[in-house]
Amino acid sequence: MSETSLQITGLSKSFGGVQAVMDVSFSLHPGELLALIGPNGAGKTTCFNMLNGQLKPDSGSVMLFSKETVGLKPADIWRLGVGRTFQITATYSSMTVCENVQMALLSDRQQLMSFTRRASRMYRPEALELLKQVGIVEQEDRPCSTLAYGDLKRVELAVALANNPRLLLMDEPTAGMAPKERVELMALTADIVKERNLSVLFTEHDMDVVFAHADRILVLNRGKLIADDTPENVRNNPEVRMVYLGTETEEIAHA
Amino acid sequence: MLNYKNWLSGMLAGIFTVGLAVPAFAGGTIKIGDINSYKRLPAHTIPYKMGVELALEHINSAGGVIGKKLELVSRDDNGKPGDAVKIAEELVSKDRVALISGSLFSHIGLALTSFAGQRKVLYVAAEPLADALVWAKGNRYTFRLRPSTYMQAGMLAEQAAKNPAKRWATIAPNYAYGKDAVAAFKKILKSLRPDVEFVAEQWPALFKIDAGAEIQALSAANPEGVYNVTFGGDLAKFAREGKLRKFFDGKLILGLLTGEPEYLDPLKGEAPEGWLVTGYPWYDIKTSAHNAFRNAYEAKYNDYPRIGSIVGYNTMLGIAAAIKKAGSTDTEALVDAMEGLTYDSPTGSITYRKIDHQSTMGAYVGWTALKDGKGTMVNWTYRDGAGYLPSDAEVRKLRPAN
Amino acid sequence: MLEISNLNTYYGRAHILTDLSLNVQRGEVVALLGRNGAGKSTTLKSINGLVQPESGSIVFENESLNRQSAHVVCRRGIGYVPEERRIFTDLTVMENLEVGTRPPRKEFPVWTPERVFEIFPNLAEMRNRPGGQMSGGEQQMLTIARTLMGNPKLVLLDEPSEGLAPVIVQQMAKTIHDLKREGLTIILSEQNLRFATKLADRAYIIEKGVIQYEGTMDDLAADEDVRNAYLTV
Amino acid sequence: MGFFIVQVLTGLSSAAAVFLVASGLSIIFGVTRVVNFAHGSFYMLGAFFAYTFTSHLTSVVGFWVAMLLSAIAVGLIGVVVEILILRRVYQAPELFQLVATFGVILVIQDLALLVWGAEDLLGPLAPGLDSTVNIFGTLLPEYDLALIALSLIVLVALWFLFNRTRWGCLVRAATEDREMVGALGVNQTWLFTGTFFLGSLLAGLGGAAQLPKGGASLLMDFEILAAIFVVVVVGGMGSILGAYLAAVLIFEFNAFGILILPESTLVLMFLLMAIVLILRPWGLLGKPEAPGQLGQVGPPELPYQSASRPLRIIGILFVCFLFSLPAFADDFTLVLAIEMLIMSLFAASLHFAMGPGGMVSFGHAAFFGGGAYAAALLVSHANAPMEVAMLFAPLMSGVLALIVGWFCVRLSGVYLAMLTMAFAQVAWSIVFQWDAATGGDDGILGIWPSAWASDRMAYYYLTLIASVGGILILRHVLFTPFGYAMRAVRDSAVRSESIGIRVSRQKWLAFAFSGFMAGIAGGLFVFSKGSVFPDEMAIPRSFDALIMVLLGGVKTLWGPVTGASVFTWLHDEISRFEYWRLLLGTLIIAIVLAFPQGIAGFFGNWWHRLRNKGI
Repeated sequence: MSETSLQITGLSKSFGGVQAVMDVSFSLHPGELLALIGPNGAGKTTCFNMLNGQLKPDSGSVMLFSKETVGLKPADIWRLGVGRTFQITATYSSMTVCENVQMALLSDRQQLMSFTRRASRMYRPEALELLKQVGIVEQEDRPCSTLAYGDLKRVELAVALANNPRLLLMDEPTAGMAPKERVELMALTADIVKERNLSVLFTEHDMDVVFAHADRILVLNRGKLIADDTPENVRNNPEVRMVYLGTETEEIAHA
Repeated sequence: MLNYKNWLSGMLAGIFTVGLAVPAFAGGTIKIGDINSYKRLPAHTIPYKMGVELALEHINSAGGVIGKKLELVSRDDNGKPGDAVKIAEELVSKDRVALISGSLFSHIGLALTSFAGQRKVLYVAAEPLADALVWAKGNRYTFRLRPSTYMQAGMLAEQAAKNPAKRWATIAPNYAYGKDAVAAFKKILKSLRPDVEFVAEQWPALFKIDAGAEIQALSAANPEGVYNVTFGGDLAKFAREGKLRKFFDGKLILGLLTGEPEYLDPLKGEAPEGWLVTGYPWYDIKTSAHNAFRNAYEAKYNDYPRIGSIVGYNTMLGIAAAIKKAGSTDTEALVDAMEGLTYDSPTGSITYRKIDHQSTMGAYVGWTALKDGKGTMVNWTYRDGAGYLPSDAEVRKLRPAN
Repeated sequence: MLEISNLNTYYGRAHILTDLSLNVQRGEVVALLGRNGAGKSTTLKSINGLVQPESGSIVFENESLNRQSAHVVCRRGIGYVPEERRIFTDLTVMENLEVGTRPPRKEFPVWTPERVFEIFPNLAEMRNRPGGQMSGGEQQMLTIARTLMGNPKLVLLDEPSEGLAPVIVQQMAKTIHDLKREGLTIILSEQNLRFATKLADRAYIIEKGVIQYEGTMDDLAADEDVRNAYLTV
Repeated sequence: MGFFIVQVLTGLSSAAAVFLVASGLSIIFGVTRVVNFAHGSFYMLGAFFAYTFTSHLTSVVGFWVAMLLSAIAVGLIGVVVEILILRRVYQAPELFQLVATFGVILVIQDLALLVWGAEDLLGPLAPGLDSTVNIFGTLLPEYDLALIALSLIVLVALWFLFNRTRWGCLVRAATEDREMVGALGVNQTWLFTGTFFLGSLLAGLGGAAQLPKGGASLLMDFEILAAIFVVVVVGGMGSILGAYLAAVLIFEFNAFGILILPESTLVLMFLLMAIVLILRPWGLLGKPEAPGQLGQVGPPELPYQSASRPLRIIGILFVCFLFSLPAFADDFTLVLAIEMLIMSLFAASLHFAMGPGGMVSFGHAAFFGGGAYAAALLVSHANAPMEVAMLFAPLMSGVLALIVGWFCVRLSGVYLAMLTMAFAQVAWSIVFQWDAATGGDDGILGIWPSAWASDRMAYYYLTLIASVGGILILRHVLFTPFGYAMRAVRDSAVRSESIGIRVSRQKWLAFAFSGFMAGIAGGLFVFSKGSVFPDEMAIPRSFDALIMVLLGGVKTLWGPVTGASVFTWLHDEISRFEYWRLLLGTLIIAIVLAFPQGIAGFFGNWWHRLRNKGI
């Protein structure tokens, strides 16, 4: 097996007696786009939150670039090179687009305790460069609170890329976007992955996006991993079809 | 009793009634700055102000002092010492008052004491009881009329010492006044009766007494005598719970200030019986001077005097006497005049001692009883304040050199 | 049944809907298509009174709904199923239905919990489960069920397929289809053209707060240019 | 044995009235999100009404009818307040409503004085329950048992109301999502009014029920406030059973605590609260608050911009005006100006934490008073000169804020606010009751400025430079990376964590910095007054700061300064009138209704519109 970015072994988590994630193991390699799919409530977001340190697993191990991260705080895991985007966009609504990215840069350069210079003037060129990469540089000075949803997703991507991560965790990166934007954003992500040799783990409900971009697909159901395979094999997996993909035979005729 | 009959007209009039009567600096008057907690504790301060106004009426109708009328500029301190200091500044610098007087709460009195010393303004403290006001924190510019905590505690301790009770318990609100009152009592009683022991001390939070629990705690110590410093709502709860739980039976209960109408009257038919208290039996004082005061007060207000009324009245008499003696309103002259000033009042002759600026106004000590469904004091005697102050040598130690 | 003309809605200083007009006939399913941020949700909220339009008129069954608050609109017979589901998480399934319950209307079928459970059989199995302990799909079902308890004449469905697993989306389509057969009139806000195509009779396409296209679903299916311009990949 | 049982029962009965009042507060907050400071006033009114009614209805039945009538009367007053005032400001930024409730407190205080007079009113003993029962040789008043029964009846009735009736179901739903309840056809306006009626009714019932244990007095409103807030928070916001458990826990703790440590009253309650919240941050039976429930509604805040040229010029001109003030102002104007400047800095320091920091503090007076006490203690015990003491003041309040903040920043929203209040009360209790060190209520006196600053004009300049400097520093910090990180944490904690910002530490340091700056104000204050008293740490002082910030507008940097100046000035002007509380309260309510964004917020919007029109 080649070098792994991420090696998960036996990850489990329960909330008040409900087993949200049960003995999940998988791995992720550099340059790979790995999709994590499954019905709502299958444990995808719980999984994500354990990888990024927001939740502490009950048991199991998360090896990030050969380093155990269980027990580390999100801020520490971020410093190991993990960028994250959220299912519901999490940006700073009282700041401009550019300032959102500058925040990540300020954190990366350990300038958060600085009391002297004005934050809005620090690392601005680098921030603009990142915004250019994700294609919204022309909106640099707009308040984030006035941005369209799709553009917010791009801001999140730029923020996530600010510390040169080696792994991106993207929770439903295209949720709430129009079909056209979805494709554009995923194409952009795929380009960046290739260019920087990143790994990406993402969850998604849009099967067009998943099957178009994922190199490999994991399927979670009721906390358990039921498939870890190529898109083609997953598409034909009967269990996956039953619990998640559904069958085209139930198609309702247009009345 | 409700006084809603005319509350609407009262409200409208009240909102737009300015506390100060004449804004301009009239040549023919001497202004006295009055600061008190008229909103925080109106039950005490309103009778005080009524006494003050009665005195001013008497003084002015007799031709004023040194040819001028006395005029009161009255302000509410909101019960906050910081506000009181600000108002004092305003009265002195804006209203050009000759001196300031008033206040009820000890801490506000102390704040004004400090202000008076710093700004060199005469401050005649009427009611605050804190001993520090004339001793530890005393200064050249501050005088106090009412007998202090130490003096009144001494009056009760003197009586307690004559009683066979040996096991004593105390209950006092947990703050400076309560602590002072208990410390003074313990010290004086111990010196008079070395054989007494203090078996319990309870310190309920001020105005947050959990009376049932406190009574239980006290009775667990099984005392023979109880020295009680609670007042206001705390006293009402304490008296009621104690009576219900038969805690007072067979014990000697002392009540500091409990005999003052402000505290005794709200208890109505449930006023404690047989407590030894300090207070003000206005209904029973038969001297001609007091009769004149009482009659005038009742005629003017259609109400009977409270302790605040007599303190207010005596405060203004003293101020008038001082101005007369000084012959001017110059602060230094006034201070010199106040030192050792002796004047007659409805409660007898009063002297502002030169050594510590405490007046010798006394208090009435007696036993509580129920009469016509109301608490009264019986078998009382007037104790002149002069007899309950420490020796001059001790005072010199207590009071910083000026 | 519903006639909207020249609606203008603002959020603060931002002009969200511009001169928007649309109408719905009784028994129809009308799709409101457009991408995120186009103004679909705002249109629905303007109808049901959660957002107050600046100008324009909304007439429902020949009565004006202008400047009415949400509860009045609901009482007139317009039910609303929000995009974010907004289940009462502390309340059980039955209690969620209780909150939605309104008195029955003449000439319209009366919804009871039992009838609702016929349409959503898996809800029946979790009557006493708090809303917070249900999966996203179950919550989406409960939101619709809750709105049905108000015996609406017209239902505003805001992106019912959003964020759901494909298999659940299929179930959802079937459910909406059943509701339509029950005689319910529906405005369906959607981005998922495939989903809308299965269900709707007519469609409006909205872009930047302006209606860009209006036509039957069949017309839309035939009009590749429009689909390419506003909807497709 | 008897002693033990009676002590337990006494604790239960003491808990009863407080539980009734607290449950009302909890219900009102749960549904309307209004932190009702006037709840204590409703409790007080309950007692006064009950006094009046029981004096007419003296039979056994009449007594209980009077209790009920009092509760209903207070409930109706609550309805009037809700309809006339609160209903109009639900849309305002959250917490703003509490300014209105503060106005209501002032109005009710004066009206009660007008109607019932100044004297404490002793309640009657409950007819038929005016004796005692003998429990293993120890006597317990019968009415104590009645109170225990009443509290249990109300507890069960409320449970039934909320869990078994449609109305209760709607209220619980509205607690979670009021807008959605409206969209489902429920007229939330009346649901809110109904809730306010119920909550006020319970406050009134509590006030009425305690009448036979004590009476009615004009001081009752503030006296119960801290206790009911503690009960609600310890029990868990919105949990009725939690409130009951908390009330019982606190009063049993007190009943037995005073046997062991008689002097620990006051501190005990707040200590218990702090312990509970450290172990269970959302109270005994509470649920975690959804993020952004407090201080995060209303239109989104705009990104910070450097002041535009006209604003800059106005600012410079204003500072020039302040510098030239002594040339034409009289002595007292300077005294007032000193106070306005100090309060502006105090309010600005609170704004730093609650606006950009998103941490609302109900106990900011702890740091103001803490600074004042630090300076005063250093002067009185170590004879330090003013200059040293003034530097020491912010350092000590900074340290105090570090300690308090360490516990508080793990919470958010109203829990954080309540915990800060609890710590402030602990600090206040220590200062108030530990008179050996602090002089207790008698305060610390004679803290006057050094000779060079003792002249009023000199002290004015000292205050001017320190306050304006402090406010400009606070403003500057907002523009630095530290200030940005603080705002980032407020805007989105998860995003901040995932870009490496240490959320708790950032909040902690921001909180401490805010306390540090409040300490400067406290140091200036003590030397301007010459003395310091526990009042400077007490709840009303914290409320003052909160009112100043909200009155000015929490979303702008100049809101707190405007609010502090207006409030201080108004207070001084109006307190010349005899019924000034009525007048001030009415005026505050009028301002709230006229400027729901705060005064500075209102003029800020107005300025914005003017600029956008190109004028």
